[in-house]
Amino acid sequence: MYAHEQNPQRRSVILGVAASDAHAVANHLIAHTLRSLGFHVVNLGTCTPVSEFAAACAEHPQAEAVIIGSLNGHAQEDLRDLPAAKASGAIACPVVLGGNLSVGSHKEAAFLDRLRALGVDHILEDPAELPALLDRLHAERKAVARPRAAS
Amino acid sequence: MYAHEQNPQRRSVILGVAASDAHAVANHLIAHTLRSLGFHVVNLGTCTPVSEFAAACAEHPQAEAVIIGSLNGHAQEDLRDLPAAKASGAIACPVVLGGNLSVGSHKEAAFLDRLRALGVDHILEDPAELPALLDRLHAERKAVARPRAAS
Amino acid sequence: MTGGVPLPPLQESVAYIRSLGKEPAAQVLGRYREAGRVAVQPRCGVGGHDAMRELLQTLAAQGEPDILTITIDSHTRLGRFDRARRLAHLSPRELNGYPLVAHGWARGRELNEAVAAPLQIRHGSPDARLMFEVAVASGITSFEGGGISYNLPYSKDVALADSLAAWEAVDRRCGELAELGVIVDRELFGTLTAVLVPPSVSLAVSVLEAVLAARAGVRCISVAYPQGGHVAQDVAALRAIPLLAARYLPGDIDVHAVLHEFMGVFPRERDNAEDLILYGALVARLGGASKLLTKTYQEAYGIPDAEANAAGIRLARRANSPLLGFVAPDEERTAQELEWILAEVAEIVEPVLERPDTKAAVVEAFADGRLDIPFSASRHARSEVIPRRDASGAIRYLSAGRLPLSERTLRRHRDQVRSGAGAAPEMGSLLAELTADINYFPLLFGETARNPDPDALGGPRESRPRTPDRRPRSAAGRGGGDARA
Amino acid sequence: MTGGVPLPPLQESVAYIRSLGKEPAAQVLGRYREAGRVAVQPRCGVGGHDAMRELLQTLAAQGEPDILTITIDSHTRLGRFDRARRLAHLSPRELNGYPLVAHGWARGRELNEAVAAPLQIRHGSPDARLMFEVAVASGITSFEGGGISYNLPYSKDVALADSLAAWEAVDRRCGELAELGVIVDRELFGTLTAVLVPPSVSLAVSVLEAVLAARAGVRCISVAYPQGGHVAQDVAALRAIPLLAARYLPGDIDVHAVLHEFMGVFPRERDNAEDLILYGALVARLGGASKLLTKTYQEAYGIPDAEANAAGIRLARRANSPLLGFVAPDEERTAQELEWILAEVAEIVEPVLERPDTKAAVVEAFADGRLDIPFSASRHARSEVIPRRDASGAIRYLSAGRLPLSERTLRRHRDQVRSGAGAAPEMGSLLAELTADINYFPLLFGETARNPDPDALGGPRESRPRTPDRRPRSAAGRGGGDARA
Ligand code: B12
Ligand code: B12
Repeated sequence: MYAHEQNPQRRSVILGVAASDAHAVANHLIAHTLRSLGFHVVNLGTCTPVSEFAAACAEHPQAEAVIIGSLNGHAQEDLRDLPAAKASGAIACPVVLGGNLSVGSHKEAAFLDRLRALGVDHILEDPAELPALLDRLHAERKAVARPRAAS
Repeated sequence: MYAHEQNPQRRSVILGVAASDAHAVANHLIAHTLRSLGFHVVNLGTCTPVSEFAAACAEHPQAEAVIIGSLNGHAQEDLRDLPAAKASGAIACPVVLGGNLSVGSHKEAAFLDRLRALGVDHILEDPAELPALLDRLHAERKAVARPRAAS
Repeated sequence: MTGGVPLPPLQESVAYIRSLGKEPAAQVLGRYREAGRVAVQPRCGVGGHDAMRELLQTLAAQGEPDILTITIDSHTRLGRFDRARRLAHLSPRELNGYPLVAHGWARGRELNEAVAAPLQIRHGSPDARLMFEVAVASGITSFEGGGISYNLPYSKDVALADSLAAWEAVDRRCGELAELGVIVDRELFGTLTAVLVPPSVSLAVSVLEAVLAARAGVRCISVAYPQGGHVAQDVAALRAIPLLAARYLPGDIDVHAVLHEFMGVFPRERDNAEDLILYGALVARLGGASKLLTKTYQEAYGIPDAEANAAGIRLARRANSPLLGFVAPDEERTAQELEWILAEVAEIVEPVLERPDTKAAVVEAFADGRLDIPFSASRHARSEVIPRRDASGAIRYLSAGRLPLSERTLRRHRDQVRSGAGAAPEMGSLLAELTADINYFPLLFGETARNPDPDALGGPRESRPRTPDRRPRSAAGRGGGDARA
Repeated sequence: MTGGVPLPPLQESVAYIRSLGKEPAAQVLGRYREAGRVAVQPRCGVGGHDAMRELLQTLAAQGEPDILTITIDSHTRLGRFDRARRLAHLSPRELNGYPLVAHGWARGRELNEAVAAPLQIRHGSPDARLMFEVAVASGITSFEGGGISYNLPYSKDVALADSLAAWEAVDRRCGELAELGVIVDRELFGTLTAVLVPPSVSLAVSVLEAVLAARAGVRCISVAYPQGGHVAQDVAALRAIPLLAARYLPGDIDVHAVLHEFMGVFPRERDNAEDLILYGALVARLGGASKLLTKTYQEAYGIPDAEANAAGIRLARRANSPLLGFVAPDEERTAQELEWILAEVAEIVEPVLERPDTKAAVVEAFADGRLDIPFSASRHARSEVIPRRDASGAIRYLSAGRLPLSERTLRRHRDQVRSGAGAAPEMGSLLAELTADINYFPLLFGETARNPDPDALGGPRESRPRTPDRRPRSAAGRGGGDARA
């Protein structure tokens, strides 16, 4: 069951690679895949600082998620401005992160907590998990939106 | 200057490989080389216990040295009967040892002292040093023998 | 931190380089090319200064590479020097390379003096003028990059005109140094985006950068080519380098072929990674490369530790064995690939070189798609080129975009890809097929679900499955693996 | 110490072997032969029991060999069990192997249960009857040796009639086990004295031992051949093994070719040793060997530590790479060597096999020199055979002693050696030349003074010097080296 079958209105997401990171291949492929599933993908591409994600959120308020890839190990530093952006509401939708999230071949579990502490809402290993997550977020959003509309 | 040029009389040595040791190649080559230099080589070959060296000394009292090879790392154990053979006079001439004298790839200097303590008189690395050592031993022997003959 | 100290005058740096008495990288390369052997070099860079010195010394001791590297961190690459400096202070282990500009040239000299092998700076900076000055002041005379190859794969929005100008400045500086008697080895990053790069795209970009570098005064040029995975194609690409140099460069430029061991998605299991490392090294030797950049069995996991890095160097050096004289590629097949590559490169570069202003022609051609690279990180290339592997594993053009390839060339690629991929693919399946081509080696080794044709290897067909072992092989990289379970 | 416990009844051991549920060595070999790949096995043995278990587990973890070994110490080999037992108690580190008989079968089972890979016993005992019983009671079903090959290289004065009878008893026992459903892999030590062994001497001895083993009831025979150093000759020798089996053995015997990585004087520098290790592994694959016995970069120094041993295993396994399908020997040259080898073996073994009592014929032939090996450790072979390398590095007969080779064969060897060594040598120079042939690899790598023809390699001529490096390479084996300075 594809995302666009649930919702005839075009769903959109904001996609990009972290500020210091030029790894483009996964970004190309994820953009293509989400588009082929019917999403409108605002792809900011590589080397995208938090401020640019925030600007895209302002431009596309209907975006359901900000999806960030980070391969070069710099996720932590590259998202240093994320807490501010979330606190100010500049980035209001869920932030999804994936890639190779710390430097070195021996990963410690703790760094994921540090990333979550920065305001990352979901950390995925495999881009194939993205559609299901987006659908879940979509459903939750509607569930939250409905009661509010009724009040 | 070859050994046999100094002494027209045929000089002889006893040669062999230690008791537990079957490495034959160096033994073959050393025997050939000493023979080509004019020595009479009593080659006891591989797997020669101290008792066999002693028996050969008894049979060849004119032998100038007992030359033992040990490659398999067992020199220490294979020469365990050497102190007794030397003490009893069963092996009276100098004992020369060469090869790969302890087990393992990381050699400690101490094991050479332990071998000397057993009664090994000379430890050589390269069989090419043998002729010169034999000549030196020969000269020393004559120097010792002459005053005695004079007394 | 010596980063704040002003740069010494060029003459002082030249005197320092002389006083060091180290064999320059250019000379090491020459020595190996003469001998028909391959100089071996790892990538290596960590954030802390002492850690970096220790890393270099450990690699020198355990791996004995011929050339050593200072790999620069991503912040410095992109000119985010403030971030790099901050992390160098606070948390150097979070940096994915050595922030040379932040640490400064005095520390660069310390690194240089810490090891006998010459050093090279490898980075990925669209504008490397400052870094080059710091490198030279550090006494380092081997420097990677180029106005195209360090822009399009490494940044999002730097205009090609700007990066070409910045690199022209670097290359001019090399010319000045050459006049002072210091030959800088300038390596061009033909690896580009590293994933499924068609040989003629890589070599065409390098030819253009080499022409510009030579005009600016560079005397020693290393042309790097990324192993694609197909013996005959890769050997041919390496062998093409001196021929292209003879065709497009002045005769007095010293040109070296350099192989980058496979730069795409690496297998995760140590055995498989090491098979690929050895394979790359053999290809370098067969192709007559002067130098080989090594990978490690931890490549799939992250920046390698020193032990893994040294193991990769030593394994790669086996290709220099005097006992492997009997190993040869399929010469007929290789000659065929070579012919194709030379023709394609000519078709791509000659229209650009015909124009009076080469830099302007390059900028225009990328804007129009007449020059292009797949999977560009930058907006300044169109990435309309879509590569595919053919049935033998060689990299072909599924779509050549707007590259000015001849009808004959295009027809051949169409035929080759079709015979590989069956019927012309639709969009969904194209993505799947492309992903399979990207994951070629993990799939070939049976690491991932889909089991490809194990015969597709480019050598004479080989019908033997990899491991007749029923016992599961242990998981990869020592301690490697991902904590995100 | 469980050495004193009486042996369990054979039925109990068979039940134990079943209960272990391990894949037997014979099956591992079959699996690899099917797949056209090479099972990899190290030698390993230390004196202490706990140290041995730890060694096996370390090698299993770090090297992942397909078969593991218990290498037996020299005292036990020669039946000096008292000495072995004494040292096992007092100073196990002074033993050059694991004294299995002293430690006993209960400990043997502990070792067997400590690792997943099947174990093989490698020793060198003219009379191994007791050791075989201990091995079987330990649940170990792969056992090296033979009445000729574990006598002549391993002892001074054991009559061949005695060793042949002792090994016939072992082989009968294998027959009994086969009837109980347990197939023992019996490896024949064709390596002999390891130094310059002409292929037809090695294979002739193995054929005779194999014939005797098959008659006694052995079902699975591994024929080991020692790498000599010449690609075509070594590949041919390995390929000869199934052909000889088809010619001289009953059809229902499972025969495996096994390569022993170079068993002669090893180079001392780690780089050179590793080149030789990889070379051997490639030869094993090209020759279709089911199994490869590995060496280590510490070979020239002494019994290797676990780290070096694991590194040797991993390097050797690269030969199984699915990426090396393009590597092939010179097939024409190999076919030529194969033809020569088959003819020579026939000339040597057929006169013996024609006699009604093969064992008696073997004893007599060695007494007369019609069977012979070079550099015998035993008085029961004449060692009138004198090998030499020809100009290409292949091992030829300088003198074939009294081997019943045809005039045609002898003439060929004379021609081949002459073209290598120039004029016929005198005694003094013969010794020097022989020593140079023995030190072939150290010389080839330039480790020793005399610099030989680097082209003499058996592969297509290779005119490149080894290392264009002017810097001295660091000394060999990690920590290796000799304290006797
Ligand atoms: C190709 C490549 C490059 C190319 C990139 C070209 C380009 N512009 O795209 C080049 C050669 C230019 C390059 C450069 C560098 N690279 Co790089 N590169 C690789 C390599 C070999 C493959 C990456 C790739 O394209 N894979 C194919 C795509 C489809 O998959 P992927 O990117 O690996 O991502 C997968 C997952 O992470 C996940 N994923 C990715 N993004 C996202 C996003 C979301 C939301 C989700 C859910 C999942 C997800 O899905 C993908 C499929 O499984 C990897 C190693 C490897 N994997 O084998 C190293 C690697 C990623 N690179 C690395 C590094 C460090 C660098 C450099 C900083 C240089 C350096 N110091 O070594 C520079 C980057 C400079 C910069 N400013 O960023 C490191 C990262 C190290 C770490 N984290 O510890 C790696 C792991 C190599 C290594 N072992 O050192 N690289
Ligand atoms: C060939 C060989 C064999 C052949 C021997 C055939 C034969 N019967 O001759 C075979 C395969 C049968 C064999 C068996 C074994 N071997 Co072995 N073998 C070798 C090898 C590869 C070469 C030896 C050789 O012939 N060299 C050529 C000759 C000319 O030189 P050489 O013997 O090395 O001796 C030199 C010096 O030591 C010195 N030298 C030798 N003798 C003498 C004597 C004197 C007086 C002097 C001054 C100098 C001297 O001069 C020589 C020239 O430089 C060496 C490793 C290497 N060097 O590469 C291992 C080696 C000697 N073997 C070794 C061992 C342990 C064994 C075994 C016990 C098996 C085992 N546990 O691994 C068995 C021996 C069983 C027994 N009862 O002894 C070890 C010794 C280990 C240690 N000391 O730590 C070595 C070093 C291999 C290793 N790295 O493990 N081996």
